[in-house]
Amino acid sequence: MVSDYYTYMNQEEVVLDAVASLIRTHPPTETPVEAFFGAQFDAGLARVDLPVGRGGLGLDAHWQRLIDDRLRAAGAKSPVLRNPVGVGMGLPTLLRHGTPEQIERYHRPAFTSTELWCQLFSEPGSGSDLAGLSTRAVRDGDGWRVTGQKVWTSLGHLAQIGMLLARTDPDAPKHRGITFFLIDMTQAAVEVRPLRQLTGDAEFNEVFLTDAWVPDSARIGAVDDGWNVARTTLANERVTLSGAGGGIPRVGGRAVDELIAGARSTGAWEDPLLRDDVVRRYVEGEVIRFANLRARRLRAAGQPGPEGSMMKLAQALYNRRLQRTAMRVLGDAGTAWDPADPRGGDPAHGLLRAQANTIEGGTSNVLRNVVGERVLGLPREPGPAPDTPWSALPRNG
Amino acid sequence: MVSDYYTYMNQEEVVLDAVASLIRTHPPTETPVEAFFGAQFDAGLARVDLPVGRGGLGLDAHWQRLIDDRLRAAGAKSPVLRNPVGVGMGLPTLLRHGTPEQIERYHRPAFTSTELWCQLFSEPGSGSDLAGLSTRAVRDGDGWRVTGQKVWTSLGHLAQIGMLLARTDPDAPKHRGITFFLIDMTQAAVEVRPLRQLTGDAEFNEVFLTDAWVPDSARIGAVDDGWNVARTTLANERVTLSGAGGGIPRVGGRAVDELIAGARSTGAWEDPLLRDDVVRRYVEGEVIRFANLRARRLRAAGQPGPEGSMMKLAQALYNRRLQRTAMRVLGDAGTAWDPADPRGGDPAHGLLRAQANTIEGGTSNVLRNVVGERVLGLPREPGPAPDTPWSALPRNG
Amino acid sequence: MSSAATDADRAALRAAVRDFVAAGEPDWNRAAKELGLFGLGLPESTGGAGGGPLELAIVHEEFGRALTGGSFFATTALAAPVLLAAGDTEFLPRIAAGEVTATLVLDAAVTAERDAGTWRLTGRCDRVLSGADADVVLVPTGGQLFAVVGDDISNVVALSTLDPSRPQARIELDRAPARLVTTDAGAVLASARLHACVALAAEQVGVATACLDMAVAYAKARYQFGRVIGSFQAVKHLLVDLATEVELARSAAEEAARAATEDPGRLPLLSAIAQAWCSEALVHVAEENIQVHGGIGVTWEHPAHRYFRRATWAESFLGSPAEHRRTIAQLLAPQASNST
Amino acid sequence: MSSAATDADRAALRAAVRDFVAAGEPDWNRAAKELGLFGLGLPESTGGAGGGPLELAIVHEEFGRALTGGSFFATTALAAPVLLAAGDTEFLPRIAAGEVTATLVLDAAVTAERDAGTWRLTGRCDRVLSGADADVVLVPTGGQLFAVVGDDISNVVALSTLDPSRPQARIELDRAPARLVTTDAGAVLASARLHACVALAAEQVGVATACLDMAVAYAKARYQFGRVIGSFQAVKHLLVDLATEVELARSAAEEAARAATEDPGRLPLLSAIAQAWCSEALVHVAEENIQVHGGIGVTWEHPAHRYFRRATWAESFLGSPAEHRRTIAQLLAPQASNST
Repeated sequence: MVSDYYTYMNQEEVVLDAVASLIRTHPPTETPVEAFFGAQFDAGLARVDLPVGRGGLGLDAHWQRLIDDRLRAAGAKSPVLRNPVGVGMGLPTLLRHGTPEQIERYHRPAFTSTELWCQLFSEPGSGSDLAGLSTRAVRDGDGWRVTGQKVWTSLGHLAQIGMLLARTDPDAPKHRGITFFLIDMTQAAVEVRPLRQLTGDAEFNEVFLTDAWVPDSARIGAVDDGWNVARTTLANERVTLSGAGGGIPRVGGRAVDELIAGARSTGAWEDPLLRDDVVRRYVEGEVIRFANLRARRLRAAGQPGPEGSMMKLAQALYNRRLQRTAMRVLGDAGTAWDPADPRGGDPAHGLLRAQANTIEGGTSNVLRNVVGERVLGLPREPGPAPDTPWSALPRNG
Repeated sequence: MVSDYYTYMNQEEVVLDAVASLIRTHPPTETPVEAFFGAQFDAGLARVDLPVGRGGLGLDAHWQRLIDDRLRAAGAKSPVLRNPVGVGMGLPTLLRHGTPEQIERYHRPAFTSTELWCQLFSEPGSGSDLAGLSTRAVRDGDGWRVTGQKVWTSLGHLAQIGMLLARTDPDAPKHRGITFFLIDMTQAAVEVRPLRQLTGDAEFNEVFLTDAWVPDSARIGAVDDGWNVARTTLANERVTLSGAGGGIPRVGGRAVDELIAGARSTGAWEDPLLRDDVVRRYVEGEVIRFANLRARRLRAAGQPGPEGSMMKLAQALYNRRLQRTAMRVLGDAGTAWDPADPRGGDPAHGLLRAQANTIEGGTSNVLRNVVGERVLGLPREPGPAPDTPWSALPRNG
Repeated sequence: MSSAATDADRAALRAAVRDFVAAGEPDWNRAAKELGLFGLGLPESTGGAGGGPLELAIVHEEFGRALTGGSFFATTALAAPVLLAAGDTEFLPRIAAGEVTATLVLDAAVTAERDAGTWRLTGRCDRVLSGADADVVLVPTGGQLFAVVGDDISNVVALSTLDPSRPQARIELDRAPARLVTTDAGAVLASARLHACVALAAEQVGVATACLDMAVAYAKARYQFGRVIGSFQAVKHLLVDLATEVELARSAAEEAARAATEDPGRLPLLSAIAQAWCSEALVHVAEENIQVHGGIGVTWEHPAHRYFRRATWAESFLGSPAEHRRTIAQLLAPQASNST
Repeated sequence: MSSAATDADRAALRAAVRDFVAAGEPDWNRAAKELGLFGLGLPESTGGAGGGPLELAIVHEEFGRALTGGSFFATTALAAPVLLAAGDTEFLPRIAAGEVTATLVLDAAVTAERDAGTWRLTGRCDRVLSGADADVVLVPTGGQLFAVVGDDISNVVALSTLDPSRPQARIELDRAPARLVTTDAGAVLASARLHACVALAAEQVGVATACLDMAVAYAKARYQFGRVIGSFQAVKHLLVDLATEVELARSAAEEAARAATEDPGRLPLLSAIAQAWCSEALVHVAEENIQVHGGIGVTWEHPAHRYFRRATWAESFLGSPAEHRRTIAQLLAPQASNST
């Protein structure tokens, strides 16, 4: 016990010394951001549980939180915000499933955001059914040739590294013939096109792979074991989603407050039906917020709370209803506005964007299956036998 | 053409003469009702297309409508209201699938309501999945021994004849091992118990069959072909349902008018939210009524209109919402009333009874499958292979 | 087409319009003119075809289904009913001939003055449907209603719109010469508004039908998890509920159009019922059409969002469903208090 | 139990109450007394256990789950908060000891007169919860609040109720001797009402949880078409939506109970939010529980209808969800006009 305590004190001292030293040598607000991240990595403060020289100090993982808090307080930028897919989803995958050589190759550039990452999982033919993907990777010497189409790729146009899922054995069951690669996005065989959404914005890309090359050394995990690797990525997706633009707004708080203020200023608040509609949204938003608070309290106490999928389901539907209510409060004024008014189109944009909330990050129907099966323990639907070869499954042409 | 016209005129004369003669010899308002139906049958005016002596006159079937209209106008009672299951659902089945001897045996007593009929189709273990029924009939000499439990049997406590579906081949696929019988309800091996519903009323019965006897001569249709026979019964069920007590009220009209009058008398009409709730129900009721009118217009013009299952779906949900709105309009007063007030409990009763509207006569989910598959042409769900023996299907223990 | 048009006539009209629309004419005004649709609902005395609201509703429904643009809606659903109610003889023949398009201002802040025998209007009209395109703009002010010719408008600002196929404009008038159409604008506008509601309900039915058809077709074609998605109850049951709502919407719109022809006394009630129901049904089916499509449904290239935009515009254009229900309440039983 | 009760204390309380209730005691009042639950939420100075609203909410939730009857709700959720707010010292110790049950009249038409040093009440109280059973009835009249002992009530008519486990009565008073509890009835009742809302929300969560558990269990056990019905998306997705609503209801009720303990200033808002949400969630889950059960769910023998009856009673008892939303609107931003 006593020695544990001293070890603990010692670790804390080491950590705080390293942080202080980093801040002294590289004042966060004055150092270029990539240089700062590089210095942070080299000081062992990127992932403190990794060995010295690999971004860490070989200390307990929980110290990372203290490090991040201190650096943030000193004005340092967040690596995950600079390279959300790479740091938020890619690094947990790399560090868990990569070889030492791969970690050496990819960790530092991702952390410093000198290499931005993107994710090449979804395909037009397999949206909810991610594991049904069709992009093929075929052995070619000491690497693979990849052909197929990916979609909903955030940052695809900026990224150097793509986390790619490709089918390597079409005759295996669908989850068991997929391999995970890190592909060089800068090669000519990879074409990235912006994907315009219903709002007119292009937050995402389509990616066309035509005989693109990936060396076998960039394969993460075993051949045909990519679904297992991708689980780590997907488990970290929610964390990252909250950082990406256009996600579901925090419930309660600003959005509803603005709606109430708007309704008061236009007089809609004096209309009992519109007012009730607004208050319904207020109540829904607050109740979801309470459930999130409760979940946090329960987690802190080590008890199970409401499931994340359930909350995502509730929030996505809430936001669609909220935006619709906002449009109703405005009436005609929300559907036609002076082009000179820079915010005139905001309600229309919000309404349109919200329609995607119940699709992105798992459609509501898929989430209902997840919650129904995992939380309520209801049986899965009958479907093709689990050992059906992917090539024998009915699918989109 | 000319001879057709004369035949036509001749048939009309024959029909009108027979009707006039019946009314003369058996004044409907003065003749005991069973005696009148007997005379109607013997005059060939029960089913005019059947041969003379069998309840008909060997004329075209469409004359029946004229006959019924004239008799109704003269004050005659309706045979279907006296014996709804027997006349409304049983006779169409008997006349289509029965042997001449069976028709001779059962037609007249059913028509005159000297023998009341009931239906023994539903079972506790197979509600929506009628064809999954478990009641067994086993050969025993020149007849069958029947054991099992039936439920939701209207008039079971009064009926002499039961239309029974029983499983005769458990190893055949579920639709192909069922046989249709007419069973004597008065035997001791048939026990009828009233089934109390959530309202406290008992509109239906449970029927327990314990080694009950049915002669093979009372089998309708071929052995194991009972599902085919039952289709005729089920197709005529909707007609009968509208006559049975407790069904879905006619939409629009009185129920909503009363709700509006009630809301005005209590002052609830002055509450913008309650008023809007009531008007929503008014709009829904009217719109359903318009769709029924449109369906009738289209049918009259020989064109397809909204499907019956779709309208049943809409009406059942409408009535549940209507009763809930009525309860909201009353507030506290609907949940507690003076026992001396004979109508004080009506709103509560209406609310409770309406919950069954979306279950009886096909649950809403089963109707959605029917409409989705038959009207919209969507594919059926995968399930057990259609040739799976009934005995091999998972089912309620 | 006489008002005694048969079902067969109406079916032929529907087929003709649908075929024409399906041919993909980009200039909707020219298309409608070529088919003689501008005069379809106008009396023969004005050079129209003498068709009734039921015939015009067929055109609005088919145009809605195809999400057509152009000034046809503003001309036939807004302006023509006003001119008819006002007994106009000047503009209607030219509208019937398809030579002139027109619109009606719903939101005006305009004053009229008489100057040397000419009426002159000054002020501003907001969110005028087809306001930048219509040849004639009908402007209410006080109890009067005036017609202004497009050339006399001093300034037109095309607005940004949620639904680009329903262009709207702000119009500024600066002593613009105007023709007095009627001094009884209140009654004329109230009556014309009912007909506009009937036309909009028909259009909503067409848009909703297109959404439903699109969603059903996709549900039959799209595979996920080794199954056509329409075989999943979540999708199948949703589509059935939408189909039911659309079926009821069709009945409501048709009943209102029928009343416009056969029983105008019931039109205030029936047009409000149709609007209250059709607006909500259309928004619902347009939203869920996107959802059934999943990812592809939220892309710009897919048409689902264009129907969704139209649905949202239509929900508020002639009053919200709640406002129509308020009208219905008033018709069924006036409230004692002044509570809104 | 001190107000600093730990999570473990609360879990133990919940387990104790649940076990006791599961044992199926038919005399709920005796059961509650035996467990010392009447005094659970009362201060130690009155002989209570000094528990807070969070502890009392656990009992109401568990009692709701088991659909218990008796006068516990009227005594602890209606009468005790009033007596507490009024600073009573006479009745509370006897309530805490479980010797006396009490209720509060919400709908009174009563006058009070002073006669030879004794207050006497005359009039009629309608729909008094547990009015035929409670030993003490609290009656507001004007700005005052009185206590009448059951024996002094001249006439009690037990009403027919949708929910037989929530008995109600009409009480007639004819110069009944009464004890003055407070002359500041307005403030006392307003504060007590907030606590009643918290208690009712907790009960609603318990009833809703029971419905959900029942529906889920049936969906796992019942076969139709060769499949467990919970494997059909129509049933599965419905149950997920209900589970979500109940989860949010639980959070809302808990947040309100927490505010009652820790932040009473927020109680008016949070108790109204909890009522607005929990009432609708419970009615929804109680209705759909019947539907998931199909035919068996509409029989008298199956308990589903008893939960449905309780749900419907609870939806209106302390004000409809719409009324609670009106309260919320007023708290967020008062309306300018007097529109209701």
